[in-house]
Amino acid sequence: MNKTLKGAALAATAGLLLAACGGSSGGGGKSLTISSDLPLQGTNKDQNTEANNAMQLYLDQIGNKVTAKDGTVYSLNFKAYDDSTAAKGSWDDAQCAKNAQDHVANAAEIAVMGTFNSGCAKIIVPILNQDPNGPMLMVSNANTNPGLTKAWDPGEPQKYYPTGKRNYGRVIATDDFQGAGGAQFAAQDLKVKKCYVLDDNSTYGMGVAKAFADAAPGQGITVAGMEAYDPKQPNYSALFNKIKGIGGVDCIYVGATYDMNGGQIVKDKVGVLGDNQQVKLIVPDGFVGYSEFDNLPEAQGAYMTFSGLAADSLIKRGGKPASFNDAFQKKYGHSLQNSYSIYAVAALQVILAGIEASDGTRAGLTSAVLGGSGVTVPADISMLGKEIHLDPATGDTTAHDMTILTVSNNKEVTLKPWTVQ
Amino acid sequence: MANALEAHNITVQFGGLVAVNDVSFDVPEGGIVSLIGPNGAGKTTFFNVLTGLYKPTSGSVRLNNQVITGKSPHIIARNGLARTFQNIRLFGLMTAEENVMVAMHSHMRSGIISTLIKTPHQRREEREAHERARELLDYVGIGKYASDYARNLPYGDQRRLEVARALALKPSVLLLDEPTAGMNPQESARFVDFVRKVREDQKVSILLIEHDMSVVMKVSERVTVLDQGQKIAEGSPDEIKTNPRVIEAYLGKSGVEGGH
Amino acid sequence: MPADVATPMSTAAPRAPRLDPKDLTYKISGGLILLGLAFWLGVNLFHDPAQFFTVAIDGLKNGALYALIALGYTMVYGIIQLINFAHGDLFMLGTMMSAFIITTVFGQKAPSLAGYGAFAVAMIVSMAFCGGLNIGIERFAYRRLRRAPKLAPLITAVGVSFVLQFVGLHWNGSGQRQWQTVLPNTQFNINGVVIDVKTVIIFAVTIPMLLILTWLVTKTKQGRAMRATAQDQDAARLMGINVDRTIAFTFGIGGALAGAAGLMYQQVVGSTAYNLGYQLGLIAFTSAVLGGIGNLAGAVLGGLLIGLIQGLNDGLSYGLGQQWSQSVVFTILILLMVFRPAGLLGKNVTEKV
Amino acid sequence: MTGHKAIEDRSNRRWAIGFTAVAVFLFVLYHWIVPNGPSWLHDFVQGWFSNANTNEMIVYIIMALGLNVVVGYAGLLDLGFVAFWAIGGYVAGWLMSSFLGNFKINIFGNPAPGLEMGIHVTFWWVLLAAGGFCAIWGIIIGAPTLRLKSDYLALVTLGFGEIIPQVFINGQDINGFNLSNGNQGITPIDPIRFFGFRNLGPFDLDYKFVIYAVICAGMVMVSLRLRQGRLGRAWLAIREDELAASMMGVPLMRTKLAAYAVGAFSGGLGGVVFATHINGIFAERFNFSISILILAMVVLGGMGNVWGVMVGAIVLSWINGIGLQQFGNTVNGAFNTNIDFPSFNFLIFGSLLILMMMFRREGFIPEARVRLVMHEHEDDNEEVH
Repeated sequence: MNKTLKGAALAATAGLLLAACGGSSGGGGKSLTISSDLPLQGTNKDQNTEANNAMQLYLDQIGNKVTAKDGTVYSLNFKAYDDSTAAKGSWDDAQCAKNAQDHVANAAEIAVMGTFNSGCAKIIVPILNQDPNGPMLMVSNANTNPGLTKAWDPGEPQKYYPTGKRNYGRVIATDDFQGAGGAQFAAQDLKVKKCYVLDDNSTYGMGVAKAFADAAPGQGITVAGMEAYDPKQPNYSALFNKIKGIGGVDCIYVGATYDMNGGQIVKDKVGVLGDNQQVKLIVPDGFVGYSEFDNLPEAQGAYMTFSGLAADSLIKRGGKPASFNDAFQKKYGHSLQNSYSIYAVAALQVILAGIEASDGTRAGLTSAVLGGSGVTVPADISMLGKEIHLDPATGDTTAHDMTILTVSNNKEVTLKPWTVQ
Repeated sequence: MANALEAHNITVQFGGLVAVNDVSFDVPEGGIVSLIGPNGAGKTTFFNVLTGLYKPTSGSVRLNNQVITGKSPHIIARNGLARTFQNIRLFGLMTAEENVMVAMHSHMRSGIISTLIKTPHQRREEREAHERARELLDYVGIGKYASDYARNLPYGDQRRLEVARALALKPSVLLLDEPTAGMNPQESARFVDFVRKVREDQKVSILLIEHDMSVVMKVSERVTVLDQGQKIAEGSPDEIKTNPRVIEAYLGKSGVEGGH
Repeated sequence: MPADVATPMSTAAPRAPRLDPKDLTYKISGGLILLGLAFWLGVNLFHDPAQFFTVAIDGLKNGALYALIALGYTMVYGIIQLINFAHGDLFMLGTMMSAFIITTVFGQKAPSLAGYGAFAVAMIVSMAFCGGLNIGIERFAYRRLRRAPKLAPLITAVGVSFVLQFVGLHWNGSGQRQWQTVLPNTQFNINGVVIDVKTVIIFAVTIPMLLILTWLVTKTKQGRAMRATAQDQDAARLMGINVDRTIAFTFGIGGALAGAAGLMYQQVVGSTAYNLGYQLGLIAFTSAVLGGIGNLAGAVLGGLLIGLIQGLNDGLSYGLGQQWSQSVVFTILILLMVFRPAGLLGKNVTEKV
Repeated sequence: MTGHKAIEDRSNRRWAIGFTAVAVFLFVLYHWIVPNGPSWLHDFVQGWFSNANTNEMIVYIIMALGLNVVVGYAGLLDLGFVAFWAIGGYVAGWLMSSFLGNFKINIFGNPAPGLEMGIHVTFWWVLLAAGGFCAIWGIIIGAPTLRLKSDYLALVTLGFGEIIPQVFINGQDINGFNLSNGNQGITPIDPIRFFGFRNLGPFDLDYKFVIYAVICAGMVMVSLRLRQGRLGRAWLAIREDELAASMMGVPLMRTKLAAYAVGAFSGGLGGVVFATHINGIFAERFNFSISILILAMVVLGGMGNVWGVMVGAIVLSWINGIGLQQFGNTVNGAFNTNIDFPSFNFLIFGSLLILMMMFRREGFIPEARVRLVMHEHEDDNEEVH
């Protein structure tokens, strides 16, 4: 739809009837809205704004329309929801509940890309699941908490799907794979014997850290200690001095996202325990894609696990990710910095593939993606450089392979692919 | 005559400073007694011991033959010792009526629950409190200000309101801390009559701290003089007037009376 | 129940000859808590003395940073009894200004002569920037509210804090940024006790600041004006003191301290984030209260203590662990408030009747 | 005398009628008019005054009314009110979900199929339990600290406001005991049974609204009645002059504790209501900025005035939750711009607080007496300049 026209039309209606416009105007066929649901204020503002921009750009590239298998042409709109508030500066549970209602109430909306935080997904998914016209599909680019899709805590995952039908998928692998993969790599390639496991006390961080600690003994690694750190504290040298006091610790695993004061953790780790040659540093994909991190002298030689492929390495491989990044750079003046942005587009691609295979209704879309044999995004257009397929039974991505990266010369270098046994 | 209030050998020390030294003192039932002394003599400190704000270093206070030393102010107040303040301390942003009703707190019984469901008892209690507050305001002569904020009352009437508030406690002893400070001679004279009237009507004993000698001499039945924390004299107004130690303590100070 | 007495006058009030049971319970429980603390420290000290002192000194490093921020807090509180929530955010802008000067303008990323030069320039710019900003904030936001009830300036301070965070968000971006320091990275090792040279530098900044401020407040004319204003603004005005200028001056000094603290934080810890001020402001305020609010030496003592407690809790083998540090700090604060409401160095005040 | 009482009673009756009218109107709007109305109305209401937002507002109103008892009535500054919200929320998490899986208790509870383990107690009882539990906590927190002067008290409450949420955040393994499921949160909360005939699912916001409005009306009643009674006068007296109040026979400690307990009680109610509103409880919500937000509602609305506080809660929660966002969307849509509005929210919110304090510091709807004190030195100030 012509943006100027849309703007003029809206100005004419005194700007109040904004949402009404989505469904009515537009060329031929039916108009569908795909939304995103991400925190756009506070700490994660920049990366999620980038994800929204990337999705909008991708939709622009495909002409804001998609042709279904039955020949119907759907014109597409994009709507970004914000699940954070000004006062809190991060995701807000009440905002999530409200957005869920809005997703369902907005008749033109067909599916949701999001959320960023697993906690928010736990609020939204059950509501979308009970949509009278649904269940309504949500595909996440960033939720790695296993309980959303598979048996984890008591009652999970059934409690998120009151109707018994699945309506949630994700293009990123869950924490348990990654933590276990990290432990295997540490034992087999790095030959470490004694690890201290830290986490940032978040759902994600604790999940990967616990998975690592659980898998480590089986690989012959002693877990010297496991502890959450408080991301609000200014520094951690005392903490690392304690680890130093234990003696013989030759590896530190930090289950965290870089945003959670991860830079400080890494700096203090090197400051107290020595560089990453002496005492290995292993981090999960919460650190991947932050050029801030890559540029830290203290980060050099750190090992990173990534369930999937990191932004830099994806772009370097050429093909779709590279050309998309070029277009992004042209429009926004900087290249994609965040892996989650690429995964947001990948999630969008899953939704689009679903629309192609469906009848254009919410229920139809959900059953196309999470029913039968599911949908596949072919490797040639995939933002991940390879085929994307969600297991229709769980909604998890079937790609369990992960990548081991290392930071070298201020760059994330792919060391080797790794398959979790 | 029995004593309404007895203070035995009260001593108060602040650090090394002795503010009140071994003072004993009685208020007879139904009497009007004054406590005088030059600035810094320890009068207000002594008052604060009586009302429970300070704990004495040694000594004891009895109110109606009950020991009240070291009890908290609200318990002492509940037991029948009410006071006014030298620098008026009304609840400025509450109405005159509310001010009086606050002082009835300890004589009322309704708690959170009965207030919420408005039990018949609570309603009756509230109604009676309202009525009694009006009566007291009328009694001290400021009934017309009942629904005005206390801070908006004229100065003299604020003093009267303080008395009404103190009377709402149904005290057996009323402590007046420099009640005529800031009043002109006519107002002071009227106040003397008022104090007498209160004593008669409300059946209270009155203890007065005062700077204004004319008021003291006119109203008191007995006068106690403090100087530098010590009791230096006690007796009828006439005796005090002629007591050489009192004259010595006050010598040259008569000019700055009430200069507080 | 003497506890009902409104004023905290445990020391001012004359002591009763016999201990009343409530007082006794207080004393005993206070003693038990101290005893437990001493036992915990002793066990850890015995377990590994080198580690004990290393983490203690690490903690003091943070503590000195808290102390610098707390100094500004306590000065402003001392003069107008305002809990200036925006102070932490001012400090946050100080970190950004320092990073901007040293790394962006001068391009210094490693210890060198040029680096030290940039450090000195940043010190001046950051202090002037934060000081000036604080004066401006006082002039436009707080001055009108000087006689309003306490809650009004408090809410204003929250508003100012939001506005400053907005500035920080746009200056720094939403995430945390890491910076290279121009301060040397060396460490001393004395009998196994590791001391970071940065710790020495922070103390070399904090202690002179405290001394200069103490001199300023106690010995100069301006300082006398400040103390007079803090006591009684109206009386000070009658004595010919320009109260507005004195308060503005205090805000300026407080802001400059925040600027200095910002520089030290940026160089020692090496990171900036828009929401940094919230956390550190909270801790700094706590430090100020711990030491006795309005008291300069108290603020430094409080900051050092909090840093020390955090360091010990984080770093000792028999500690609660890092995730509880915040709770430990606030628990100690609450205990202190219960047992010694005026703070460690503060004076108790009695209310006049 | 009796005239005074009569006026009071009449105004009480009037608010009850007004409140009911507004609530009924909103219910009718959400239940019949919007679903059956034209699509533009639907979109307009959904965008600017959605039912979910209204329900969240009620949570904030309940919280703000509770804090108003502490701050507005008794004059005690509390910077850690969010602690009671958290405790109330977790009581709902414990008693209305399958979280405490070792138990299998059902007291008129309403578990979703497949989630029968854990403790399931009916919503109304949980409300009372949470309110009572919070009131006890209010007393525990208050007892050792209420002797302190206002600023110190504020700091201690702030400390508790930091500690209690941290206990819940770290609470998934306290010596092996899972208290709170940490940052993972507790979901789902049992659906409310609507006066016995219907389980309220996620799209029954209109019925939930009715229940929440009833609870809110209860809190309004509590606020008004307590204010007019013996305890309310004692609170006001303490706010005015503690010392004089104690010498007039008001027991300071007990009266302040009562204010704390009542405030905490309503915090607990709000916590339960909120947990059922978002169908879960997440530790990340309970941070200092929420305490400040609620305090700002009380102050901006008009301390001590129940209606003012309600308006403050409505306005601020609307701005924070939906207003700023929708405003940004509208401007961007109308002028075809691409301004990143969320990033200006700090500025807008901060400026609002500053400007309000500068030009209308007594709040939107002040209590008459508060207006007096808020502006009393205005004239002195002018001559200072």
